[in-house]
Amino acid sequence: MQVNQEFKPKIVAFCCNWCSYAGADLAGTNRSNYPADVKIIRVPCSCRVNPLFILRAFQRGADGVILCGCHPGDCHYTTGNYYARRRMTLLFSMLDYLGIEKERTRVEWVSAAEGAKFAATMNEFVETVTALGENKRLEDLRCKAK
Amino acid sequence: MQSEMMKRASELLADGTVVRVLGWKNGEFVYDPTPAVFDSAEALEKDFVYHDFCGSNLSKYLIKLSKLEGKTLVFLKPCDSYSFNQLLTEHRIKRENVYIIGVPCDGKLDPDKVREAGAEGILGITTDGDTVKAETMYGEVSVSKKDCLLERCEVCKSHKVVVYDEMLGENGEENPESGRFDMVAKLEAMTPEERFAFWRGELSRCIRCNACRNICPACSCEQCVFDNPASGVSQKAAADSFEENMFHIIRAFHVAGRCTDCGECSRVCPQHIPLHLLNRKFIKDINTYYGEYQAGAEEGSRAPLVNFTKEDCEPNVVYKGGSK
Amino acid sequence: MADLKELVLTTSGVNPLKCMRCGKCSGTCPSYDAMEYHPHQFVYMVEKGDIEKLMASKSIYTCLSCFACVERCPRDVEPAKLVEAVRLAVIRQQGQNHLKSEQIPEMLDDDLPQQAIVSAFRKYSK
Amino acid sequence: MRRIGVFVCHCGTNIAATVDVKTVAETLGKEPAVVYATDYPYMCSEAGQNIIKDAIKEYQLEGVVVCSCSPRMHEATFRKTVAAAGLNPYMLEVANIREQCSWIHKDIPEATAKAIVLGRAAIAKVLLNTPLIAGESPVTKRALVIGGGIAGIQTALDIAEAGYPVDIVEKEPTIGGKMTQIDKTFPTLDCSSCILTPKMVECAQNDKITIYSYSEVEAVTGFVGNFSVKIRRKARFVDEDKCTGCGACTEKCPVKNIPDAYNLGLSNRHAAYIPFAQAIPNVAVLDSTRCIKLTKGKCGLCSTVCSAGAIDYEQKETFVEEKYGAIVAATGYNPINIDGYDEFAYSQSKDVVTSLEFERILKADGPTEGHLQRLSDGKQPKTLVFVQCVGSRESGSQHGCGKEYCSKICCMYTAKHAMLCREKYPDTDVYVFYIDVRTPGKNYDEFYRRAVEQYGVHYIKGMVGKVAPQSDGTLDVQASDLISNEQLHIKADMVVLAAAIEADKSARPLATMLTASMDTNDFFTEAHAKLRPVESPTAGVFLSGVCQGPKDIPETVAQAGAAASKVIGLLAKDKLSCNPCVSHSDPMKCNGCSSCANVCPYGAITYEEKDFSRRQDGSMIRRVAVVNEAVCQGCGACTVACPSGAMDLKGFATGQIMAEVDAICK
Repeated sequence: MQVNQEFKPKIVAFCCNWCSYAGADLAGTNRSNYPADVKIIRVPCSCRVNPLFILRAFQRGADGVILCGCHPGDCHYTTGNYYARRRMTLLFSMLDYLGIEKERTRVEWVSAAEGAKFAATMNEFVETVTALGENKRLEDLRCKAK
Repeated sequence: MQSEMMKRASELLADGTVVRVLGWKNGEFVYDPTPAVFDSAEALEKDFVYHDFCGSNLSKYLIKLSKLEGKTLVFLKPCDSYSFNQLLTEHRIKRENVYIIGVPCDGKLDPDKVREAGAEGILGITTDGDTVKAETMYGEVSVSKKDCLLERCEVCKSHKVVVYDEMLGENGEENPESGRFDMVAKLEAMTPEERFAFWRGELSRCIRCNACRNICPACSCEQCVFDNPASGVSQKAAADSFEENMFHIIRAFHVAGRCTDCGECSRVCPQHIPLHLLNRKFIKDINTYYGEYQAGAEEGSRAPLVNFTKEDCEPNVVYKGGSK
Repeated sequence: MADLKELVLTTSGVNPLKCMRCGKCSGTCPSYDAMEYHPHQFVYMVEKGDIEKLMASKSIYTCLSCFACVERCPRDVEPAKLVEAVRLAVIRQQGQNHLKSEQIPEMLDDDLPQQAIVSAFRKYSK
Repeated sequence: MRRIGVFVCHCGTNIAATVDVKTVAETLGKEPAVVYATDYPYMCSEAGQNIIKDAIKEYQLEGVVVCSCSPRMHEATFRKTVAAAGLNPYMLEVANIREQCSWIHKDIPEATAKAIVLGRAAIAKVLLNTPLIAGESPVTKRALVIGGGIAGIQTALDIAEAGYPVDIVEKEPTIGGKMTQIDKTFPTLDCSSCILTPKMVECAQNDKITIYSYSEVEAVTGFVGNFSVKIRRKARFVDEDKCTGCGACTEKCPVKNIPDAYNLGLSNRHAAYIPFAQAIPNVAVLDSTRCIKLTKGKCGLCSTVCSAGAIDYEQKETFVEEKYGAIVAATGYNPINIDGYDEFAYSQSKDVVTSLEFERILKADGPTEGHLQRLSDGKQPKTLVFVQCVGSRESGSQHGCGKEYCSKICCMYTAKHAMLCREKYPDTDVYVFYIDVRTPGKNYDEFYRRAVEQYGVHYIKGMVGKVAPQSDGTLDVQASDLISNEQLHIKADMVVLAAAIEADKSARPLATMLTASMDTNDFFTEAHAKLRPVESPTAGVFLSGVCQGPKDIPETVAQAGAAASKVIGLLAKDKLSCNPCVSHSDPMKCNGCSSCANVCPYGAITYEEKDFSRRQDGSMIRRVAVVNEAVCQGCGACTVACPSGAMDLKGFATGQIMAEVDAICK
């Protein structure tokens, strides 16, 4: 990476198929802009997201990871996001405990009707992560050398 | 205690209640006794030991032993009994194939601390109250037991054996005011930079010997994700700093809600990494966010990570005074 | 004049584009007949940028600032705040009496509440 | 390595205007596994699909990546395409470069670069895809309609007409809903009851239809084709089978001062009551909160006068459990509570009424027996003012109950009310204050113009600012006339407020039970706003009537029929193919610890003792998890709960997601 180049963070967004992925589609339908730094991975439910995936993303050089799911109570599979909520709470707390910037991880509940919220969330998250700069504490140094 | 245990074990072997006994025998040195299976009174007589270096948790071995034909007798200390219960909850042990004798425990010794207290070259020990008399190559040395306890025993959460068929001696009580989370709280109070430096300092010493995993009663998977090429995280050695972190985060996360805080990981770590601080962070968080929960306290309890309430806090609780 | 519109919009914090032109503000205004430009027109004229016309009109002084229009507007447009903003625009233009920070020390008076100084400074400076 | 083909869609200019599709195809064509890459204006068109089919054959493709619109849009289309060319339909991945790329970015190089990354992620995933075969599950040939208003009634009748049994659950003691309260219907002015009651009777008489009145849905489990529903039948303290609906109990009941919900509280009813004359079922109900016998243990008059012996003070609520193949939500609406609108003096004056209350006043079985009267003094009003958009199109927060949407029906019923007033009472002066008159619909604008031109209703563009009750009993209506640019004061005898309508309060908890999604206004979300308007995104759940969004009677009936036809289409199938993206457990790795079963919302995981004995190790029998693939819905909760990684999800396997992560982070 060149020094004077503007920092563009790599952001991975895990979106549940039924609410948040549809919300992201709606953001598209409404032409709500958010930075191209965000790349979405579709999962059936927020509860499919293993903490391993989040660590893997950081390992491979992501600067921020966000998980979006249905609002609690509205999960397509009834209870998936409740489990995701506990898992992510503990994982984030652990990352924070290890001194990794907690702002690099986030969970947001975005329904299929909340295209505007999806775009706003992504804008804000990208802004936060950009301000933090490159993720140095959790990146695999070997990947970095490439 | 050792002779009482041997006597009872011999009786149970003799009357056919059990066909084997899981206990300890001395290793190369008296201060590293290892778990051992005995199938006769003679074998017991020859090798069975129980003294204050017998810290290892025997529960994990019952996963395999309880699937063999005939009952196995096991001696469980309070710590071990929590692990046993947790394994029962997870259907890993066949309860009907195990005969448990509970043994009280007032703390086990940390060989390093005993050594530091002046007892080098230990050949044997006897404990009387707080006095540990060590017979060494250089003569007898007395040390104070409370100065030489394992970390987990200094902050012992419970002296109570929670599952047993019979008890030798008197059962103890739980100790909710153990102060076992004090160090976690101290770390939490640091700045992220300080915490990062602290953990780099600790985890960078990891040599990936896998002792923590192999000893852990919760890490008893048929195949560990780190040995499974399809898991995406399989590694034999940590090639960089990230992987050092990742191994320990994943390991702690895998046992979160199931870890009974038996402290075996820290006891066996050859690099003296305080691994229990990772597990206790999860236990502390679970207690704070989801209510007090002690894994293994009761058989059949639902672990916090396979449970929920609709009113659970949101993950941004971690940000505390942060964005929300 | 675009700058004036900008000034009115920033000082008022109002977005006239939210107006759906229902006229409830004018329906509710107790000072309606005394106003040359009625509240709903006021909002529309700000949107069009006719600020000078409004500044020249007596309307801005016949508004009672009763905030009935703000209270009842179904779209949270807050017309009364626009009226106030136009009044401010007039004050700022009159005699160019903008306060400058360097002028303040000599005007200070021990009995003057600090809040009054701050609010005056806000009101009469840009 | 697999042979992958990449197909980049222009979607006309939808994608091509922001993403350089040629570059995307070219770049992805250089990826190691890709043996063919191309672009085309419309991949979903027949010609586009043929390009894919031909390429599969010509290049012996083993996996296909289509870079196009959202997979929610065309994944199914392209699966069929690849299947037609002989490939397993699950050897396809869609990279979403429209909704999640071209439509949200403006900068062409940036959008192109992102499209390439998304394409690479899809390639990485498809390389790990495995051919999947969908299982089958049976369909229970019975439908449930929740809500017994015109929407529910029409849906049930249409489903029954096709020969399938259908149950209606209605929370009130009678079916019929809002339409029973309405006097006349626009734009033809025929009598509402006259067209509704025959349908109600038909429901009662049709042997395919079971009506659970005074009942609510308590719990829903299962999935499309196989729902299991628990219905709570509230105690009405009257035996439905014995009651003849003679009304003797309602006449003799000594408790008389209970606000009558049918008349919106404008008159009173007894504690024993039949909601209205044409109620279906025509069975009395005892109001358990007010009946003297039920609250204090005394009285018992109704029981003495009931010749059928139908009164049962001991009746308890009961539960019915039934299996259904499809569920239709038809929960309807209510006018919003407008007590907070102080400026319209609604709670201060009896002569300020809502439009639905005005319907009751106009209707023959209402509190005034159909005579246009003021509720304060019984006099016939001479000047009436109608105010439109009360609480509709309101984004402000002042009243706390306003709705941002247009309630859609108010313009037409207000024109109807104004017209009826002028027709029956030519000596009245009628004013309508409007913001916009919205009358799209067949014969609707003509109807409104008739009110103005033929009936002389004064339409004034402008909103009423204030209604002030005067000491002489009149109401001072202060409003602006935006066309003549003046403020008006009208001395009115009666003011009618067109209150916004909102989704019934029961809809939100029902949506949670059905796991159907809702919008922020508590209207059910449709599977596709344009193409699947009567289906919920949850398979097997359909939408009928206002629960999906404001609509009038003709639209409701049309949607009810459409929902019914979707239900019939579903019930006509004997088997449904299941989602093959389900969990499976590797017995070699499984600990049998039950973590997965603990988090499974469907109870799809059971355990069995499996023999792993090997000669060298001796006997080894372990408990391992087994997934019932017909029951598993593929959420993946178990995959993360599993400590050993034995559990994985087909189609969204750990390895596949990791590959996507790697491709994106590269």
